[in-house]
Amino acid sequence: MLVAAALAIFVSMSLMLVRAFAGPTTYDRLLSVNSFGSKTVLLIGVMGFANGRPDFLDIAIVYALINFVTTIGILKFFRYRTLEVSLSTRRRAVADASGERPDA
Amino acid sequence: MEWTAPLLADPSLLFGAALLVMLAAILCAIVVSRKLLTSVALTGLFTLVAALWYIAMDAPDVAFTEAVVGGGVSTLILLGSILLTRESAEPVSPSRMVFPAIAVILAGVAILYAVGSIPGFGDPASPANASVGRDYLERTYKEVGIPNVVSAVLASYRGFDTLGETTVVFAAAVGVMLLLGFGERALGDPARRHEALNPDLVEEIDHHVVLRVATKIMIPLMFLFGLYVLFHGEVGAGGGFQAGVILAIALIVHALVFGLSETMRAFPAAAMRAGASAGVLIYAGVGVINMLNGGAFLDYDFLFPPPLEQALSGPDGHAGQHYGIIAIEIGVTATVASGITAIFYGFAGRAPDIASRGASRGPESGGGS
Amino acid sequence: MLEQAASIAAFVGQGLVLAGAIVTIIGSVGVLRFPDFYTRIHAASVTDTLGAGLIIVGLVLLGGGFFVTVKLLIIWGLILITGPTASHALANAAFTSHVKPLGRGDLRQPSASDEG
Amino acid sequence: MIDALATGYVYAIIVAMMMASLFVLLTTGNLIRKMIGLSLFQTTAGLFYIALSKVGGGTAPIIIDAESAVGQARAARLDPAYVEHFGVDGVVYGNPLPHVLILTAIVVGVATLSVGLAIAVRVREAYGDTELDAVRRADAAASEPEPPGPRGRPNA
Repeated sequence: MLVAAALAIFVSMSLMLVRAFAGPTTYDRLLSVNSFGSKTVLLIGVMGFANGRPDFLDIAIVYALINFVTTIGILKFFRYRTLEVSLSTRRRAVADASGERPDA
Repeated sequence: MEWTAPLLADPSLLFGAALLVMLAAILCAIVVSRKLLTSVALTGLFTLVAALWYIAMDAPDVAFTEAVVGGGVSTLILLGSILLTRESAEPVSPSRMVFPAIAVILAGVAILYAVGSIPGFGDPASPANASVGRDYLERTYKEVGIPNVVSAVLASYRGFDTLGETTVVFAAAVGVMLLLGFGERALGDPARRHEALNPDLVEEIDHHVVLRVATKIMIPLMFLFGLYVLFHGEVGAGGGFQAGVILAIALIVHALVFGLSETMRAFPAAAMRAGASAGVLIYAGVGVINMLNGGAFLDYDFLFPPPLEQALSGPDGHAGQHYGIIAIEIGVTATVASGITAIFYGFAGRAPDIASRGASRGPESGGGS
Repeated sequence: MLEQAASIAAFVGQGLVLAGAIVTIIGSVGVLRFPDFYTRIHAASVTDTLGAGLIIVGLVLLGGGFFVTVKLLIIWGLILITGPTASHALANAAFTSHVKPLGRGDLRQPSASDEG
Repeated sequence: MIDALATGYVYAIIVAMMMASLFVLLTTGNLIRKMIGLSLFQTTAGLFYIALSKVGGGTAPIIIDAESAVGQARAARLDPAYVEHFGVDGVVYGNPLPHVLILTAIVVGVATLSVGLAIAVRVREAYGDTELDAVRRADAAASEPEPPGPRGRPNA
């Protein structure tokens, strides 16, 4: 039963990969990478219980944090073309960063 | 006792096989991808799934390190470097791909030929697993007294090598500082330079309130979790390196959301430099204390003079080992956390230099000054 | 009596985990098939909220000791914090960079400027 | 034959991935993409080592006593003769030594990756581009006898 659930999550992760490769706009790719990461968190939990050794959930916590940070990093890279400027004050973003750079 | 392959009956082998196929798929996508942003995001995914595969292969410590270091730090550093260089690689003409392809195929065939003779996958009777591996599994609890054999070997049996590894992280931080500076230029007015960097800016509407509030909730949790990983390293998966990187990532996410200048006011680059060197000092200092007490360098049984050793040690009598390992893990955490933060400061703080010197960047400008 | 309760809990737990996994698949099928970006975000967040919730409650029922349960609840809290935040950041960034939601009329892909 | 095939697939896929990342490394002029190929190559090498360390039916090398719930659950999956012969105190563990090796390799890998990327950034500033052909041309142009143009002086 748990192995079936783990394989189901695995299938949904591969569907996310398909969206990541096919996604027209970069935002689709970013969304699927983020969703892929949050599914790995669940897969670790189910895999741990399926293997009968459930006490490695620290790695799942780390995954949740890393997934969040990486999404923010890539998003900030893509929207503001700099890692250094803060998001909190009024910040002017790159105009044509819609989906795909027209010239890229 | 002959061991026969369970033919995927064991769930972990089933997961391992499925994850390997996914790894291969991601790698094919990386090979064909041309935009560097796509390559970096896929590399992050690759290390994420590789860490999952490590969990299936019963290697939680390695999975922890791969997830934290491979998924988090290398993705962010690659992003920083792409910002400072160009955003898509030039397409390589197929004619120039022929020779590398042949070389790669020949190397692959050679390795596969050699791999044919090594023991089967998962074979417990293989020389590595049966003799040396088991020897450490049996001796560790008696000699070092901590359950996590990987941490015991890393910190106690092979402590000198881990000292070298910590020094490598310190040297890398120094190297990046020398190459890219300390990032203190970001303390000036980043907004004005940001506009100079991107002439085609448009009015921004949101102040990212949700992001700021969520990050304010997350950062203390990440610090707490980093310390938990540090002190939990003997019992469960974790240890100095993983804890150091988690603390560094907590700082990096603060810099991403609240701006590098804000973070550098709270954690100045000078503190990062001091932390990196202090970590190596703590590590080597513990070794010297052992020598003062008559033991070998980094032999924690001599960490405490005999009367103190008896007083402190619990039933299994390894107080020196316990405290010694925790002490050097603290040293490793200090070095790794401040080293990786210093590296991020270097990369993130470098963007304004290029703009101020007029060297244009980004794909549309192509060749530079 | 206790073992009976434990076996019921284990059975219910496994059922919940399977249900959560199925919801996860539904969510990712949604991400694949929805026409434009904003509907896909909704589909992706289905897995984050319902899928994760079911799976984690199922795993808690399966029971692995006190620490495992605490870690599971921490993970659930983290997912509930980071999931919506990341979706919000994504949607906001897409909206402010003029990625147009699909109008009622045109059911084809969004305008050419957004094609990859 | 079936036995070799049943377990040989792991090594075959990992070696194929190693060669694919080597291909990424070799067939690009861009320095950043070369660094990506290098770090992928390092990750696949780690995969290979951990594949060697996997013991059939074993668990993570963190000592648990055989009588605990987890220990008994794992022992129940394997036949007792196997556990008695290959297990340590009644529990079969994976081999911990490759884990230590790869744990170190990953951390050192990121350290070298960051220094390599820093050098790539300085190459970009000095020669204006990170494509090796352009850098080679710029370097050749810079070493002409007439005084070289003011290249991006790396400031102090």
